[in-house]
Amino acid sequence: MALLALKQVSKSYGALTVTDGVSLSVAEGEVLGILGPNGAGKTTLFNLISGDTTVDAGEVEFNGACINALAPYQRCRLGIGRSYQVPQPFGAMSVFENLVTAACFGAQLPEKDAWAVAWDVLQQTGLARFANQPAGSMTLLNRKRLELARALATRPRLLLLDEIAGGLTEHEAQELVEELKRIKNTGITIIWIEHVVHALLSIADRLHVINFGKTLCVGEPHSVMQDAEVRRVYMGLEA
Amino acid sequence: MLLQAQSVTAFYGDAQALFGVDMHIAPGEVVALIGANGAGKSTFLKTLTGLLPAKQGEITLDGARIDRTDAADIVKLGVAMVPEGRRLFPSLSVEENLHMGTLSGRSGAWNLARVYQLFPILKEKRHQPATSLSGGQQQMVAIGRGLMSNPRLLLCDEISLGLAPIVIREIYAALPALLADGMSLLIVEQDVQLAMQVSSRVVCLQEGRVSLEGPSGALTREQISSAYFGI
Amino acid sequence: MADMLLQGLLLGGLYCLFALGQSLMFGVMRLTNTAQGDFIILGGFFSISLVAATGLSPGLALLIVAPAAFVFGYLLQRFVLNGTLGRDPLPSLVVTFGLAIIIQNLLLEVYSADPRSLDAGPLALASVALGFATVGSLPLLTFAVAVVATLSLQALFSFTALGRSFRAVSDDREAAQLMGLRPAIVYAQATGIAFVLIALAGTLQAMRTTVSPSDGPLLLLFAFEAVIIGGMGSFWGTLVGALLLGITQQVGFRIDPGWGIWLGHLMFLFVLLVRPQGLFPKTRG
Amino acid sequence: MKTALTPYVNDDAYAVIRGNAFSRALPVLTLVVVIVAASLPYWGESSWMREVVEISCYFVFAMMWNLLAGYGGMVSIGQQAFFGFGGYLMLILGNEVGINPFVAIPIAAFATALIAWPVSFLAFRLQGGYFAIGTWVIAEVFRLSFANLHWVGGGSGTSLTALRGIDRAVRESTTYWIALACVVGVIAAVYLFLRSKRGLALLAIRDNEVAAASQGIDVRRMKRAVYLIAAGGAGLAGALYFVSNLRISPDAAFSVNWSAFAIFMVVIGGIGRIEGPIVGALLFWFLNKFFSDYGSWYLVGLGCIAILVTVFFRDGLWGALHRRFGWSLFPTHRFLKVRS
Repeated sequence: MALLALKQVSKSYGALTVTDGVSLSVAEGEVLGILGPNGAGKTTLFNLISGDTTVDAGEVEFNGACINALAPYQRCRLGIGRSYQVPQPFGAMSVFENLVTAACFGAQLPEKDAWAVAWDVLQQTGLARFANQPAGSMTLLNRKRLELARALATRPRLLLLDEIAGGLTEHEAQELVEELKRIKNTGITIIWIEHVVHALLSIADRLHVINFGKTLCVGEPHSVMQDAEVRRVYMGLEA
Repeated sequence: MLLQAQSVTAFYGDAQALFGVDMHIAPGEVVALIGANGAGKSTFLKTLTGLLPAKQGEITLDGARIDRTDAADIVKLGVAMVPEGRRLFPSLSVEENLHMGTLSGRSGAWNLARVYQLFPILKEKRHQPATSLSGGQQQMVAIGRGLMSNPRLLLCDEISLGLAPIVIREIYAALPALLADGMSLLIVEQDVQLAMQVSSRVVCLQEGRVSLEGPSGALTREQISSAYFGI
Repeated sequence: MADMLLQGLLLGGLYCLFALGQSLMFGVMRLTNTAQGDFIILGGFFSISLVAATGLSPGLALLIVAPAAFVFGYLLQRFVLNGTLGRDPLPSLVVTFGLAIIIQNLLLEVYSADPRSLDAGPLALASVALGFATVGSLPLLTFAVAVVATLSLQALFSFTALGRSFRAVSDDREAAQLMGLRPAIVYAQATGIAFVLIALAGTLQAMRTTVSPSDGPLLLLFAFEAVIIGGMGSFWGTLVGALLLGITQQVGFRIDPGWGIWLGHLMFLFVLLVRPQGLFPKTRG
Repeated sequence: MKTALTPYVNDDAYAVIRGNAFSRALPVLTLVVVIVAASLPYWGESSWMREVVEISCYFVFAMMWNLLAGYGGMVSIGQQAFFGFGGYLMLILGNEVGINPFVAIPIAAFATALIAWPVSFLAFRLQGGYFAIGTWVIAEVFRLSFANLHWVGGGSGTSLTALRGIDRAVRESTTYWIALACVVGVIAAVYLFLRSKRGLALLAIRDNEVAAASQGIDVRRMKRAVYLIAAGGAGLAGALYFVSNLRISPDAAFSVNWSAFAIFMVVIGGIGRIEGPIVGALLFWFLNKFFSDYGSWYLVGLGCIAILVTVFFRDGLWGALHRRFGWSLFPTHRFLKVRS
């Protein structure tokens, strides 16, 4: 059964339709990559899943139940963890406290257990040496890493990652992919919006390409990347 | 050189976004600035316009330093920007938006009539609220607004963003008309093919540094791919 | 009944003048001026002193008061209030609240707590017969000034370059900078105009009734209620909101003198509950 | 619904340190201070007690304003609504219902928190600066409503008669002890709350509301809870103040000056930290004692200080000390210490 399913989901702001009848489903344990040019409506899609934005039409189903009416905090507690494209840390709190917060409220753990989760995530994501640093004073790349770490600390079943590889060196990107593979192996389902295509290709089970708020193409990653329309839309390079 | 940037660094708060960027633009030249998301393209344009002051380095316009100049004065010196996401004023009509360009106080070939000649559809819709237009038409307003300030250098940030291919062609078809007056263009474009077509020189940014630079015709796809994605 | 409505409308006209400056400052720079009422009172006292010192008629005195108020507002915004703007509302609230306390107490030192008024001359006693009722010329004049001020402000916003820059800076501060506008200056101009309205309101208030140093906060609340009832960002809305408030208070006063203001507050809370965006919210694409 | 807790690295690998040398000594210090302070009625003068009671009311009220604005992000100029309501309720319970006024104090505080629940639905319709003035309007409605209630004296107010039978010395020392308990209780409650799991949620909301919601925090509910608690605390201060003062009137009970002084204390001391209202209240007491004879010039001075601090030292006195020396009397943070 699909862990998450969007059914003909639409969203408009005034005359501007940003999501136009998108359907997608993700199976438990799968990694779905989302591609599309800037302004295609990828982040809006995440907002619709996480509840930061509500749908105008269609249905968002998680674990078989419609979650249209649920607030973001409720969706998080159900197991939808997300990162933001523009990092949104709790700036005055330390990195460790950011993670403890996520574990306390996202995973609804008692504080002592939340410490354990936070400690574990710090080890996993390589943020341990920044543990006591105020999150607001970290570099952009580390703040992006914190986005991933904090989403993990909510102990999600579904992880929504919004452009976390941008700006990484090749080596760092590879490390990130290895980390995501480990996360995937623990049974967490992942949807990943990413412009760093080679990183995405090395882990995604399927790709979903969006343009103008509509689905352009869905399928096995390499065949999607060979799709002439996708290449044209994405990079403007003729295949 | 019309514009020269040397070893420019810039920060958002504590986070460094540019690590010593060098770039120059000659009068009448069209330069394309490409690179992946987060590479620092928009940040670089912001430092040129004075919205985000450069931390270190030097930016000169016709030999005069502008890296400490207020954004409101830089446009008066002749550097105008068509910002990413168009940033039209929602409470202003199409024509009022265009009028905002004249606040630069610069005289030149561009006026309301000529902008309407370039984009006739705008004349038809001139009294409508600017944000009620379609995406492509809004982009025309944004470009027209930049032109109304009669700049010597026009910075275009992602003007094809979110537009249908046919609309993009329509907008890019207008570029030669701008060059006729000797205006220089710096175009940020994620559509590499398009960027190469319209520009004479390409500069690629990666992680806040220039990773590739050269004449548009002479660069191979492999070079670009590697400078763009790091693969 | 008709007389009550008429009195309410005329009172509302005065409230509209209290509120327009607030509406303008919030519209352009999202600044909540908690010293609005105290500045109105300050304007009233300034006119009183000027008239007393020079012997000018109140109308002529306004020719001096209005430009002085513009300069005062401009400088206040430029050198004090601009520094408090931002996403956090606390700095601007504390600073304007501090100004309110300073003004109240300075006025108390200089003028004592006694209410004072401005002699409006023959206008004070003149009245106009409207068939079904007779109204004082001064309240009628105030009402006319309020309508003209609303009209002028709307026209300023719609048709002038200055109004365009107000709207542009309010829409998108950064994009406005790219056009060559300096938000700090535009804000100062807006506050300058708001203070002309404030001085006008204060002078008329002093002519119609009295002003005393502790009156300010109440006027602020009336101004605020008119703005919210009408819907933020619309001057016509502010006028309608002020008239509604005036009528409601007048109805309350008729029932029991202690209930007028109370009923006005309740009407405001009722609107807040059923229509929090106000009666005429500004719609944006 | 969640995946089971996987075994983590054993507990010896890390430790979470909360507090510092001062906060570890805090229970003992508190005990000493409380014992000394509690004995004041046996060696001090009754004017001292009255002074302490008065400043305690200001302090409790400021502490609650700090919780609301500094931690909850809700800047209000209308907290006097709850101060006055608490005062009136205590008086009504004492005079009309026949409950001992000292017992009525906590009841009034609790009832004030309850009345804040419906009020919050009105107040929360507004944000930012408009929230501030909107709450002020609400406070005015409270004031005018009580001014129209003739059985509590209408506009001119009334006296607390329920304490008439009690010996003056007993009354004053009891009031003093209650005030002392309120001060210690409020500091302890706020401190323990901020150190708790819920406090973490409040700190997260202060930093970033959107992110807080995305981490499973029910932001609306939390803000409403803070509003109710702050109202209850303000009601407590009000009830205590009028037990000591014995005479209440709408203008005194619902005066905007209560909020003005609270803002002054919190902003000067340092907003968003427990030390802020403490330092602010001490400073306010000092200024009040030595300069209040200057009347309106004194108030002009307070206004100027508030403006200068806001423009030039946004973190207030304690914020400056914290930045310079790293001082913190009531640390709430969680420091991760790695053992290797």
